[in-house]
Order: sequence, then structure tokens, then C-alpha cells
Amino acid sequence: MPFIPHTETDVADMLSAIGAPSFDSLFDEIPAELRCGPLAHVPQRLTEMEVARLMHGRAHQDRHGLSFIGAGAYEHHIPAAVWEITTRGEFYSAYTPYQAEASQGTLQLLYEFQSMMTALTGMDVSNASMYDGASALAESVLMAERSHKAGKRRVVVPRTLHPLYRKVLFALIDAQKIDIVEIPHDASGRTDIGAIEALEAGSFTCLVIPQPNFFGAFEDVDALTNLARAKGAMVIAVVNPVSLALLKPPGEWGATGADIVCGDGQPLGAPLASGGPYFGFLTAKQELVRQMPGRIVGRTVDLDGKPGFTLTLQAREQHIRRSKATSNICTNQGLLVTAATIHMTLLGAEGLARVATASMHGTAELLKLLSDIPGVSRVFDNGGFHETAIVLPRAVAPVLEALAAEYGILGGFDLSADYPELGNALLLCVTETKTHADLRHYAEALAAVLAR
Amino acid sequence: MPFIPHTETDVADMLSAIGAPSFDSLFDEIPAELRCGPLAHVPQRLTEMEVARLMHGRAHQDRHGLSFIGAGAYEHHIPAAVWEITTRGEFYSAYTPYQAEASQGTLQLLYEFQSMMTALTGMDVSNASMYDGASALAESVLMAERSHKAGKRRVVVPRTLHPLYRKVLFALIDAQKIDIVEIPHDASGRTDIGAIEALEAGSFTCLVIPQPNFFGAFEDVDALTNLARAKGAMVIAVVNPVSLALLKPPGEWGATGADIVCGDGQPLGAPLASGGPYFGFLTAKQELVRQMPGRIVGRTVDLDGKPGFTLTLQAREQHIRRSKATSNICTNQGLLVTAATIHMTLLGAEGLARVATASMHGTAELLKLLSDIPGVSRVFDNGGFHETAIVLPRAVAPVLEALAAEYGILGGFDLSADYPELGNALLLCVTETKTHADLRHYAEALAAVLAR
Amino acid sequence: MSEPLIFERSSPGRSAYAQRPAAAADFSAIPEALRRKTPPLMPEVSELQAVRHYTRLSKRNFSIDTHFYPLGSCTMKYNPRACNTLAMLPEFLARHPLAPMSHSQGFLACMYDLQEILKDVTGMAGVSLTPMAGAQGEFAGVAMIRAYHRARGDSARTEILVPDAAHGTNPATATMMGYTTREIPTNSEGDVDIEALRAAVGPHTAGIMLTNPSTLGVFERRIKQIAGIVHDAGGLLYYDGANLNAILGKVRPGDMGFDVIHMNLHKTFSTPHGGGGPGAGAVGVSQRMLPFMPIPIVGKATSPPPLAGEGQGGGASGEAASFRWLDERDLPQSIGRLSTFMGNAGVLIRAYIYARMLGRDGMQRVAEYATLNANYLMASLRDKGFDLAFPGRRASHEFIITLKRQKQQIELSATDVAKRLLDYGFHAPTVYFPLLVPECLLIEPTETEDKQTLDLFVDALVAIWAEARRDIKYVKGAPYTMPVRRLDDVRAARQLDIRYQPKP
Amino acid sequence: MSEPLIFERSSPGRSAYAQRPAAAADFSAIPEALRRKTPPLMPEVSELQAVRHYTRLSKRNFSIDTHFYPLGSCTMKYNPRACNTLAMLPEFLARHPLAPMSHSQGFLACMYDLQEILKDVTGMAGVSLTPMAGAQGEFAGVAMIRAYHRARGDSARTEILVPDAAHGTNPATATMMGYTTREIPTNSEGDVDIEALRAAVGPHTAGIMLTNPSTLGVFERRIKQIAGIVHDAGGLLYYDGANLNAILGKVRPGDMGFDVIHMNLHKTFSTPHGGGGPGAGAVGVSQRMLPFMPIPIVGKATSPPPLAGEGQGGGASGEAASFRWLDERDLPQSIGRLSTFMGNAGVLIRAYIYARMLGRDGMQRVAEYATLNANYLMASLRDKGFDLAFPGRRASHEFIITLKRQKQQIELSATDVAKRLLDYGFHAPTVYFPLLVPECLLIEPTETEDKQTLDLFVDALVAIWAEARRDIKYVKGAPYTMPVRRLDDVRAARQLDIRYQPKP
Ligand SMILES: Cc1ncc(COP(=O)(O)O)c(C=O)c1O
Ligand SMILES: Cc1ncc(COP(=O)(O)O)c(C=O)c1O
Repeated sequence: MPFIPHTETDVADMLSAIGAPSFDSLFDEIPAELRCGPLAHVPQRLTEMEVARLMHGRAHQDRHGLSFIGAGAYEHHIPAAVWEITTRGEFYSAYTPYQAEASQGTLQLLYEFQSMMTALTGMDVSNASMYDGASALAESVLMAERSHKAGKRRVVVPRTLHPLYRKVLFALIDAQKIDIVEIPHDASGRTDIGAIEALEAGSFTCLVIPQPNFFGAFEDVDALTNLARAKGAMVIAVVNPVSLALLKPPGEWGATGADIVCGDGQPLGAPLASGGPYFGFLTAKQELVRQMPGRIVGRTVDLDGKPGFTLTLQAREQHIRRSKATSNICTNQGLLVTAATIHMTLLGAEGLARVATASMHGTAELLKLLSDIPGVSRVFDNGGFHETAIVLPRAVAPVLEALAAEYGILGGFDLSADYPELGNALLLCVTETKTHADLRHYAEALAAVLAR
Repeated sequence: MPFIPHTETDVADMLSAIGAPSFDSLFDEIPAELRCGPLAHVPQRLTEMEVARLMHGRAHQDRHGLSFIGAGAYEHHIPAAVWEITTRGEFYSAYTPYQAEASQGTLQLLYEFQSMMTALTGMDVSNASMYDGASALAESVLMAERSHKAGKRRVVVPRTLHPLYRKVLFALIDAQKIDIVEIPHDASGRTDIGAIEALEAGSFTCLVIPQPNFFGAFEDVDALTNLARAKGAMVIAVVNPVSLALLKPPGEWGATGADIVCGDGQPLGAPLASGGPYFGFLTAKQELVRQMPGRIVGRTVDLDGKPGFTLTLQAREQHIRRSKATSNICTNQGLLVTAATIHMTLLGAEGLARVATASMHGTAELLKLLSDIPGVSRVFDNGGFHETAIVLPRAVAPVLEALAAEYGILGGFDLSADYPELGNALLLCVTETKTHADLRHYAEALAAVLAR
Repeated sequence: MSEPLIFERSSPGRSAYAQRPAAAADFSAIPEALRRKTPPLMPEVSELQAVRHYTRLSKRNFSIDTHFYPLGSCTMKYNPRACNTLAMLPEFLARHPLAPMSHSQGFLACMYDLQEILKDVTGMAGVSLTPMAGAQGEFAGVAMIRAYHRARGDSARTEILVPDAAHGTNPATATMMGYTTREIPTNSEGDVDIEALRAAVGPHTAGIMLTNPSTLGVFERRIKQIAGIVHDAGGLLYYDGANLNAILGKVRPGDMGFDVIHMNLHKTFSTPHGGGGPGAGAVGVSQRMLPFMPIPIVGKATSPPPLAGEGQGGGASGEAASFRWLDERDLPQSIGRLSTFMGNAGVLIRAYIYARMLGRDGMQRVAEYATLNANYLMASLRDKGFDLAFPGRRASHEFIITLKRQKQQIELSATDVAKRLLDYGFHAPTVYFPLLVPECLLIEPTETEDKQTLDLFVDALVAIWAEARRDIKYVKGAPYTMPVRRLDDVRAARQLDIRYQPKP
Repeated sequence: MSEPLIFERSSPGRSAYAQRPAAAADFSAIPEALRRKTPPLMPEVSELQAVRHYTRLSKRNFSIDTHFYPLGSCTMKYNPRACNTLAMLPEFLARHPLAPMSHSQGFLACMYDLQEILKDVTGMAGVSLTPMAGAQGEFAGVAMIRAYHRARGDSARTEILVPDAAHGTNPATATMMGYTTREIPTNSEGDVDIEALRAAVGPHTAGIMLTNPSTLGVFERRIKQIAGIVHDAGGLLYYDGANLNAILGKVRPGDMGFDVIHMNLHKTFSTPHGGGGPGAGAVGVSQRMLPFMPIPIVGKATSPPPLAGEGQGGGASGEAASFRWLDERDLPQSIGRLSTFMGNAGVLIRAYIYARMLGRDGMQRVAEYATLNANYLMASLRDKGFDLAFPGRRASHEFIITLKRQKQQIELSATDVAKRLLDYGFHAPTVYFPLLVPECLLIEPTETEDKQTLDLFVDALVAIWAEARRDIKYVKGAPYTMPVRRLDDVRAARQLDIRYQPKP
């Protein structure tokens, strides 16, 4: 009886206290015809030892590769302390801090998190997390629509935004009667500003600006922000939090700054781990605080006047406001925020700036090495953050297969399905985890594969 | 400056408070000619990310094998909870509980450990750990010599005791003018009782009895204990703690029970980990408590009469008794005891008995499978615990090499150097971690290797 | 002792040096106009300071690993440590979500197995693991309901029914899917008011969202009748699986007639709540809803996997892969993608490990012992004079006591009891939910707590009631032994202080 | 709240079922006469009960990760978490100590590197990593001294000299090696009394055991002179490396003239103290002592490794191994083997990782900042009116204050201050050691603590002194905020209760 503490005596005593003759009688309110038989497709139990062996085997099957894939999930060094502390029972197995007095650890940490995220993004307020970057974007769009009462419900989204973010956005706002206008990219891999200028003022509620964008390129965020303002639209920034250590924060974009900032917190301490759990972050200007989805922690005082922390502005949330809530989100990604807060504390602003720098330099170096290979060229001519696109002399997929099978290299993300206009394009990513030798190894392998 | 929290301002302020012009001046009492230059052979520092990559690579170099090696270190399932809790900072980074009031966690745990070890061994008192099994044996012998004032200082040690334990014993008591008499094994792989009977009464201080012995065989502990008593000698039991779930505890051996019990605690929650850290345990009869080496925890009360725990009988120890202490041991293996206490709690007596049973059955099964291979036979005809010896038709070493290189099997411990009289003998071990398929895999591999 | 903010431990120029790359930051690579001018206000501390601060903060929390946590509707049961240890194996942590299939077979095998297990447990025809929490599972479910009606060209259905006892996420989700919500009252026995339901359904009914057993802690006995009424009206039935723990292996939502369900794997499948999340809200569907499932889903690679493309990568090695991702090419009618990659993979691995350790019989035992504990605790409290909200009913895995009487007589509120319980070393039950029961405590002990703990909990409640009769002011001053006394929530909302700002 | 013994949470027949093999225990395989008749009294609890109990117990501890721990002579500095995480990689944990060389090259490479680093750091010609703690390192060292004299046929040397300030392990070790101990007094400046030393040495002198800087917190300035005196008498110099943290990269024992040394890697190399252990007491030796080193040692495999034999296995694959174990075949004069396998391997891996993260310059910084912190704290306390034991001296990484005056004036003892400090959130310094300084506090802040923490510690000591002047009884009643008040040690020793026995 794994995880059941009852002895036979306990069971007998308890049934008799209840006045129930048997376990079965406890289910006597369930109509007999509904009761199910044994679960034929659930295997018999394994002991922890057996399941450990199974999982070690499965883990081993996921072969390791030297990875240059980015595309929304980034391999960074995570200090050992981050997860050793995050998985302490008191963080790991705690519930949502509704009973504030018994949850000051989590609450203070969340307050510190909110402080760091507002600082990083240059905004006034932060919530305590969304599910992930893509869903945070969808919630940001809904938030913008809520706070922008007048006019047509329309959001302008550049094609330089991650294609999977666009798909998630479509799925999550689908029922809300919001138009989505996609803006093409220009030859430099940036949003085609002209296409936005062509839109009528007042004809859209908000503009989404990814920085860096999906190609790793830097958007002209000041111009875009000012343009959106001029058209009467709000600005939603989608940012990589590590890049913000070097980049102007969205709060300072253009004349006014962005209104809402969101993104995926994965680069702040979440392992790649097949895509999750990560967390979405969402910060905004002060005046939007009551439109924010998700939990918010505030500092207050106790009966003795001593400072303490508690969930606040709960009247926005589903458990109070129900069908009029700012979102249906309830369980969020708390544990990942715990990790991120410790991660940011250990790295600090300078540490994050160094990570960003090393990643950028590595990407530039790899780009140079690869574009020296005959037939390989860069797709765009400008520099960017820690991703960049190259074009190969032949179809990408078989090249990636050969790199993986023969060299143990996961060469990047094949752009050809999402951006057929770019040809045999491949998106690659270098973070601070890669050495010069790794980059040379990739270049040599690619040269060899292409040479035959 | 890894792990240094000082800012430049701090340093300036602190030096000025001290009244020292520079770091260098802090070392002005060290004669200048003694000061060393840069440490030329210490490499430049690595960041945690770099060292992590290095260590992952090194770990990977230690290739994994399906192991049937025992010989003093046993592969058992360790519940995940054991090390997740043991490595919590409060256990991991705490000091020896000299300040009892700030160390009740460690102290209560040690009291629980002592309780479990006395129960398992059937003795009255336990200390809070020795370094490992072999050194615990040496300390047991010294303890017996101390408490057995009269007569010749001589210890009788069977050759069925682990050869490495014998070596450690020699090294550790070498300066004590204690004779060591080795007793051969008989054809059944047990201590030759006749050889002990032949010793004169009063001619030795103590007899060491390993149970199970190095070959996995069961010694006739009752007869040996009674014989030692009859000869006026004390009895030191060297036991495998897991086996005690099934075996008569040393406290019940013969008419009187053993006097001192020791062994290696590794099978209780310590990973193989290249041989350490493990821990030695040591329990004894009540009257020997003041002769025990090592720390002991006692229950007492505080100023309010509330129960609490503290180190006790410290007057035996080196920090009080100095050159007259019962041992020089200071730092022990506390963290491993933490793990063992949690491990024993999770397994319980029934769990340990099941582990012991599964290991014994597996060993018997493997022995049967292997001795069906032409040319392979068992060395001894009796059953035993979870180790047993087989004899191969040719030299052991090259067979082991072939098994490891071609089948990833670590086939056991080559007995030929320590026990040349047994021929091409190989000691193998099966624990509960091995499946029937594993055993068949070994049998098939060995058959194939021997067939060519 | 209070713990300062990490910012208050910060000193300019300090760092956890081992953690940052050796080369200094270089802003010059960033175009001047895009460069950050002032560093963000983040702590500058040593590694020890960080470790000590967050370790100390953790000690200011209650948690399953340290306290009994009888939070109704939340299923705070033991989170096996093996699930964490094994989910954190280096290879699992290292796998990129877009890694090729050749490098993903171990992970995919786990996900495939989990889908199969959940199908069997719920009696549904298909399962998608991608939703990232219960509420997103609800979103997916209602989106599928909408997609189903749309696919049939039925655009008249604009309303979702929910019982008044429903969790807030139910109506909130309906709104996100563009539906209006209509509440169905509960009768005095805790069941759905069937007449009210009959009156409410019609051609405008898209579906109903039900929890069974409900958040009132009772099993809806006429579920088949309800299903008939809704189905006859052309609506669909949505099952909120938050309470699945109560019926695991006993009765299956699919057999009750539900069309779509979500499961809170962080409840029933015991993945940790993590101080607020992450969760996982896998959805299950009946046969007719299969085409609408959210992607990606793990399928068997009967055909060779598609070549590396968008979405979850493609096979990169020549070797035959057994599993592959199904995406929009396989399910063109899918409601789409709910997360960038495939949801909370690490949570799903934990749930999978837990499911394998429970096994077939263990699933049933979960329901049995959870129900035993709830009914025992309910009987014990009733015997001590506490009022049950539904005294005539069996408890499911949870039950409600109401302090309406105590509130009237001696001003003792549910909050007072909740706060004072903390001093007794127990986390409070869920209070003031469901909304329809005044001064309620929704109590869910779960199957992993032992009888002794339940008995001590009863003793504590009895003691608090006695204290309150003696000195209600004392109880209203609770807690006394936590890091802080009772906090001023009103001030928190009025004088909003939600980030650190250094004193000027 | 107190935490019951785990035995008090036990119920017959309960178990953490996931942890035990499915097949029942079978006693029948054991010969009747050898069978256990009654099961040992061990707890029977669920997995949650065990996890909760030990998690709660852990919270009743001070530790580096939660508190400042200025324990003189113990070097309680930050234990980097990476050392733990990386030492616990599955492959390292799985390696059997007798695995063949083909399966051991990663581990051996680490050990080889560590030997080389420690040689350089100490200025010694050879290092053996096998001793399992400082005291075993001392044992190995004195055994080598004995072996050296023996090898020269010099059997007259029966005495080991130790300063009166020496740690208890020094004389205890000398005894274990069959030597008698003679104490050398300390002069008023904290240095060895050279005249007394001169008087003590002779042909009976096997050697002297010294700590430098000494446990009095000062550097022995005339160490070369001392070395000369002892060497001239034919004795050897043993260095107790417990205080190596103070001089890392600044001055090397080898250069001071020592013949044998031990290092406490759990101090200077920051492996965790684990509530009492494990440690690692690597030994270093000068050229002439090389043949006597304890085995095993890692060597380069210039020749192919010996075939699988006794001891640490042998090469099992055809592939060229770079490293191999050196054993008695390589060092026939070795003092032998001190542990079953090779000592506390996992501790050594942690020390290695730490050493690599420090690097060449980091080593020096350790000494510099440890010394800075100690001298700053010493100056601060002196300025607040505390009495230094050696006011004229530089502190090394630690220093002593004496409460002799406070004891005489207001009965304030070192114990009182130690206990009251706990209420202020600080672990006590080492008290009553070294024995020669009355009412002493030996204070070692280590390099990993920040200035703010040191300042708060000074404030606490000042506050306690003030409290004591106001109300000495109050201070003598401390601590007040720990899980227990001051414990009755006398009763503990008199009414010995050292294991749980159920009430009959
Ligand atoms: C009945 C019920 N439904 C839905 C939810 C929402 O699930 P989640 O918090 O995982 O989004 C909960 C969570 O508490 C619940 O109790
Ligand atoms: C000066 C000194 N020497 C020796 C030792 C003994 O070392 P260990 O405890 O590692 O055996 C210590 C330990 O505290 C010490 O401080």
C-alpha cells in the first residue's frame, strides 16, 4: 500500500467510528451501475527501486547532444544552489500562500521576485507568474483589450514573433473576437515598420513588439513604440529577460515606454527539461495593475505593526470575481519563480549582463565560422542577440539529421516550414555554455557534412 | 573572488579599523623568507559552469556496468527521500552538536540511530559512528584490549574476515604490541573451529567473528562465541547490518552474546561512491560503555524539565581526556548516520528483511545458473548470505576483463590473490537490485566467454 | 526573528563570483540607442548570503513535508521524493523541447504511457497532456465544446451552466471562451437542483461544468440523469477533475457520461504544489471529441516521423523512432496549441512516476483511504459537536463543517479558527469556499495522513472552540507563534506596496 | 513544539511500502539456529511520516546555511552547493570501489589532480588522500614518523612533543601510536617556549606535533628555529593542518620545515561538516617520507595497470588506462591501509571541485580575507572593551577573547555568553579551548562572512555583556528561543539514557 499509513487496526477502528461496515460501504452513494472494474490498462505497481531503474533507462534513451537549438528555450548555466534550495520541502510541497502567516517564506520571495522583474523590465508592477511566455502574451493581449475600451478589437503582431507564440496566441484569444493582423519582416529580419505605418490610426488596440525577435535581431523598439502611440495603440513587449541586462528596458522604449511587458522566464533558472515547467512573467504600468491577471503579493503590517507579506488585490481573481475575473488562472508556476528569484539573486545584474555578453559573442563567433563554409551564408546582415539565421546550400532537415547522428550535434531550428521565404534557413543559438572548441567542432562538422 | 563577500569599501573600512595599511601587513608576523610565491601547479579558477562541465565529463568516463561485485560494498536501493533530506543545509552544513540547544535535530536523530543500532545488533549501547567498518573493527579490538586488562595482548582473527579489514586492522593496531593470530577456513568456507580449540585458554584477549563471513557463508556463531568464552576471551562480531534483519543478533550468540559488535554501515543508505564516505558502527554491552570510542548522545532534561538531547560521557573523548582518551577520533561520519537513520526508518525491520531475502535468493539463483555452465563450480557446498564463491576453469582476471569490455558486466571480486588455495575463485554478490533477466544475462555472458 | 529583504543585504560591487562568466559585460555590442543605461536594481550578494537568505525564508513556510495541510479541494498529499529525484535526472533536464525524435524517445515513451494510464483511469477515449494547470485544462475543455458545436454548424449555443458551488475557474473559463455563465442552485442535500437544471437547459446551452464529487464533498448521485438532461438538450458535459482523488479506480467520468474532462495532476497525481504551482491539467475526451484535442500529443510512429520541421522537431537520425509528436498535421481540427512547447513536462514526468508506483491497485486504494480519512474525520468532528453542512451525506474525500452557530453565539469565525490552528501546528482547511455555506471549513485530509494526525487535529479544533468560549479575543488575536501575527489585508490593498523601492 | 521520537510515531504493521521489495521476508533460508527470533525494535512508519519527522528535526539545527557559526578551529565556511550537486552525479555514486580501472578513469583523474593541487599548496613532495578525518591523518603522520625511525633502526625514540595548546587529537594520536606525550608550554605571547623545547628534545624525541598558526590564533614566528632544534635532535616535525585556511597560498608547511602534515579538507577545502562528519584528512610528506605513505594512492599508469587482483581492482578492458592505484606492491614500506577502500572518496570529490573553483588566486584570497575578518572582529571587540588573550599579536584566521574579568566581576562565564548568543541568532564560538586560556572564546569568522554579519555579532556580544550587568540570572537562564532551554549535562551522564526503550 504505497503512501498509505493505515494499519489494519486503524482501518477497523475508523470504519467503526464512522459506522460503516466496509470500505465498499463508503462508496454507497455512487450508483452501483457506475462503479468500474479493475483498471486493465494501468500496469501493476513498481517499487521505487524498479521505477528508478525504468526512469534511468528512459533518461538514457534521450541521448545527449551538443545543442545549438534556441527558439524559445535556452541552455544556460543554473547555479547548483538554485534547485537545491528550490526543492526543499518547504518550498516544493507548500500550497499557494492563502494563509499568509504560515507562508511568509513564499510571500517574501514573491515580493522580491516582483521587485526584480519590475526593475529588469523598467515597469511599475509585476504579478507572481503566468504559465509560460506564450500564454503570458495572450493574457497581455486580453489585458490590453480590457483596458482599451474604445474602438475595434485588433492586435498587430509581427511575423518576427516566435511562430509558436503566434499559434498559442491564436488559440487562447480565439473566442474573444479579436482580429490579429500579421506584419511581415523586412530584409534585415526586423518588423517591416512601413506595414504598420500603413495601418489607420485607431484601427488597432495594441502592437506586440518582440525584442530580440525570433531571428535574434534587435527591433527598432523606440520607433515602433512611438508609432503605436501615434496610432492610438498600446504596446506589449515580449522580451528575453537575460537580454534586458544589456538592452534598454521596455519601460524606456520610445517616448512613453511599453504598457505591458511579458515573456518566458525560462532563461532565469529553469532547465530545458523538454519544454517545461517554465514560467511566464508579466509586468505593467501602475495604472494597469487592476487589469492584471494572476496573483500579486503586497507588503503590509500585522496586528503588532510588524511588516509582513500577503496576497493582495485578490478581487481581480477568479476565486472572488468568478466570471468577471481578469483571467481564469489559478495555479501558476510558483516553484519556477522560486528558482528564478534565487537564480537572479546569484547572478545579479552584472552576472546576467555577462551571460548575455558571452552568449552574444559566441553567436557572432559561430556565425563567422559557419559563414566561412562554402555555400553557407548569413540570412540577414545585421547583428543581434544570441540567435541568428544562416542559409544552407541544401535542404536543412537532412543536414540536421547527419549532424545529430554522426557528430552528436543538434544544429539548430529549421526555419523552412515557418519562413519558406528564407529558403533553406536554419536558426542557431549560442549561449555562454559553449566553448570556442564547441563552436569549432560545429563548424568542422557542418563543413564535412556539406562537403559530400 | 569566488565565495568572498567583501566589497572594496568593506576592505578599506576594515583595514582601517584594524589599523593595517594593506592585506600584506596582516601577514607581517610571518617571516618574509617563508612567504611563498604563486602556486604554480594549481590551475586557474573555473567558474561553476566550467567545473560542472568538467565533472559531468569525468563522471561519464567512469563507465557504468552491471555489477556483481560485493566484497564489503553493496549496491542497494536507497530511497530518494534519504539523500534529499540528508543534504538539507541544516543537516549537511551543521557542525558537531557541541552546542546542544542549537543542535536538537542532529542530536535527536543520533539518539534514534543509537536506538536502532542497539536493536539491530541486540546490544545495550551504541556510539554515533566510526569512520568505516574496518577502522571500527580496529577500535573494537583496542576497546577489548583496554577492558580486558589481564594476560597477553593477542587477538584471534579468522581468514574468513575480509582481507582488507585484516590489512586495516594490522595497520591501525600495529603500534599497540598486540599479536594477531590468523585462523584458516575449513572446506565449507567457515572458520576452522578446531584451530581455535587448539589455542590455550587465557592465551588471547578476543576473538573476531565475521557474520556472514567474507565468502558470504554463515559462521557457527554460537559455537564460536561459547568457545571464546571458554577460553576466557571476549567476542567481537563483525556483521553486515542488513543481514541482521534475518540473522540472530550478536547479542544472542551463544550463551552470553558477543561483547562488541561492529561493521560497516554502508548497506544502510550509503551509495557505493568509490568507497566512501561510509560509516562504521559500534555497539557493545552496557558495562563497556565507558570504554567505547566516539561520541554518544544521551537524553536529559532542560531547565524547565523538558526532555532534550546532548552529547554525553565526553570524558572518554580526546578533547577532554587527551592522551588517555579511548580513541583519537574526533570528526566522525555524522552525515552518513543521518542517511542511515532515515534509510532504516523508511525500510523498517520488515523492509530490511525483505532486502536481505531478495538478495539471498538472487545469489542462490545466480549460483545455480553459473554452476550449470560447464567448467564452473561452486567453491563451497553450503548456502550463505548474498555472496558466494565460484571457481572458473581458467584464470579469473582475463575472464573479468572480457565480461566488462564486451558485456558491460562487472563480474565480481577475484579471490585468487588473497586466497590462492581456492584456485581460480571468484566472489560474486547479488542484491535486491538485480532482476532475473540480469542474472540470466550474466550467465549467458559467462558461458559465452568461457566457451571460446 | 525577521528576515530582511535580499535587497537590504546587498552591497554595490558584490557578487556570487563563481556563478558569472569570467569575461566582463560588454555593452558596446548593442547599438547605442538600444543599450541599457542604468543597471536594474537587483541584489548584489555573495553565494552564502543568497543561500542563507532563501534557506531561512523557506523555514517561514508551512508545507506538506512539515505540516498536516487539510485544505479542501486542494488534495495536499505526500509528494513522493522519488518523483523529484528521478524527474531531475540530468538527461531529462538537458533535453531541449525541440530536440529531434532520435534524442527524445525516453521522454516520449513516458508521456505515451501516461496518456494511456490516464485514459484508463478516466474512461475517456483520448488524452492530451499539454494544459499547464487545471484552469488551462478547463480552457481546453470548453474550447473543445465550442469547437464541437462549431464543427456541427451550431452557433446558437452561448451559455455554459455551472453549479453555484463551482470553483471560480469554471465561470472564469467560460467567460474566456466567450460564453455567458448561468448558475444552477444546489439543493439542501448538496446535489444539483434538477428542476432548476431542467429549466435552464435549451438550444442556447453549450454545456455544463460539473465536479463530481462536488466541492461540497458529496457525490452527485443523479449524475446519469443530469447527463441525460444536458445531452438531450444538445449540450455537452464537462468534468472538473479536481476531485478525482475521491473516486480513482472506483467510478470513471467517462462512464458517468462526461464528454470532456480535465485532471489536476498536481492534486490526484501528487505532483508538488510548489507554493502556488506549477500544475498540470491534462484533458481527456470522449470519442466524438477526439479531433479537437489540443496539440501536441504523443503518438506511435507507425509511419516514419515527419522530418525536422516546425513544432516539436523531427527525427534526425536514421534509427527507427517508436514515438513521435502528433500536431496540426495529424489533428487539423485541433483547438490548437496552449503552450509554447508541450506544457509542464517536468510535472508530467513526476505524475507518471507516481502513477507507476501506485499501480492498478494503488489507484483504488487512494480513493478508499482518502474517503475513509474524510468520513472518519467528519464523524469525529460531528461527535465533538461540530455542525456538518450536509449531515445526511457520506463524505467523499472531503467534507464541510460550518461555524454559523459559533459565529452567531460567540463571534467565532472560520478565519479565527483557521489562524488559531496554525498555532497548533496545523495548516488551516479551505475557508469560505464553497461560497454558499456560511463560515465554512472545507476539510480534505487525503489518504496519506495517519489516524493519529487526524485525532490530534480534532483535539486542536475542540481546544480552539473551548478557548473561544473562554476568551474570544484571544482567539481573534491568533496566530501567536508564526513569524508574523494576523496581517492587515485591507492595508495591503489600499496602500499598495508590491515592489521594493530603496528609501531615497 | 517538540518533536516526538520516530518510535513514538510507529504503529505495528505500517511501512513505507514503495521502498521494500514486493516479496515477503523468508527466514526459512537461514539455518534454524542462526535465525532471528524477534524483529528488532525499529520504527514502522509511512514515507510521509518519515519525511516529515526528519524534515522537522532538521529545522531544530543551526547550520552554515542558516546561521553565522564563528567556531574557532573549525573553519565553518560556506560549503558551495555545486560541490554537493556534482559529487552526487549518478555515475559517481554508482562506481563500486573495486570497479576495474577501465570503469574508473574519471574518478581517478579527479583524485590525481587533487593530490597534485595539495602537494603544491602545502609544499610537500607527496600526498595520500586516504585518511578519513584529521585525527586519522594525524595517525598516519605519526605512523610514518615511527616507520621512518624504524627503517633507520632507531628504536630509542619513544616520545612525541606537543604544545599545551594542542588539540586533543594530537596527544590521543601519539598514544595510539605507542608514544608517550610530553607537553611544551606556551609563553605569554602565545608562542612555543623555546627554552622548554630545547630542554625537552633529545634522542628519545620521535617528533613534535605543531599547528601553525596555532590554536591560540597566532603564527609561530620562530618556526624555523623550532624546526632546527627538533631536526638537530633527530626528531621529525608534524604539522596539524587544521588551521591551513589562515595561510593558504601565503606560506607552506613544507617550506617551514615540516616532514609530515595532515590537512582537514572539511575545514580548509570547505566540505560540509555534516553534523559531525565525514571529513577527510589527507596527508602530505617530504621527500624522505615518501616510501611510508598510506595506500592507496593514485599514480599515472606508465606501465599497464596490474591485472585485477586484491585491493582496488585492476584493468578489465584492453583500453589504455591513464591512472591506476598504487598499493603495497608499489610502496612496500607503506604504513598500510587505513580504510577498507580509499577513504572518504565523496568528500575528496567535493574538495576537488572546491579547489578548482578557487583556483590559484582564490587560494590566496582565502587566507587574506579569513585573516582580514578575524583581525577586524578582534579589533572591533577590543574597541568595545573585551579582553584579548594575546593583545600584542596579529590574529591569524582566528583569535581568542577571555571573559576572566567578567567572570570574576559578575559571574558571566563563557558558557553563558555562548548560550545567550544562540538567542541572538548566532552560533557560539568555540569555548574553553585551548585549555590554557580561562573562560575563553576562540572566534573564527572565516572569509565567507560579510562585514555586516561581523558587525551584528559584535553588537550581540556587547548587548549580552550589558544584559549580564543588568541581570546575570537572566543570561544564565539562556537560551530562551531554542527548542529547549539549557540542558542538564550532569544528569545526562549520571542517568544514562542512550537508546529508546518502550515503556513496559
Ligand atoms: C474544483 C477545482 N476546479 C478547478 C481548479 C483549478 O485548477 P488549477 O488551480 O490547477 O488551475 C481547482 C483548483 O484549486 C479546483 O479546486
Ligand atoms: C587543531 C585541530 N587538530 C586536529 C583536529 C582533528 O581533526 P578531525 O576532527 O578532522 O579528526 C581538529 C578538529 O577540530 C583541530 O581543530
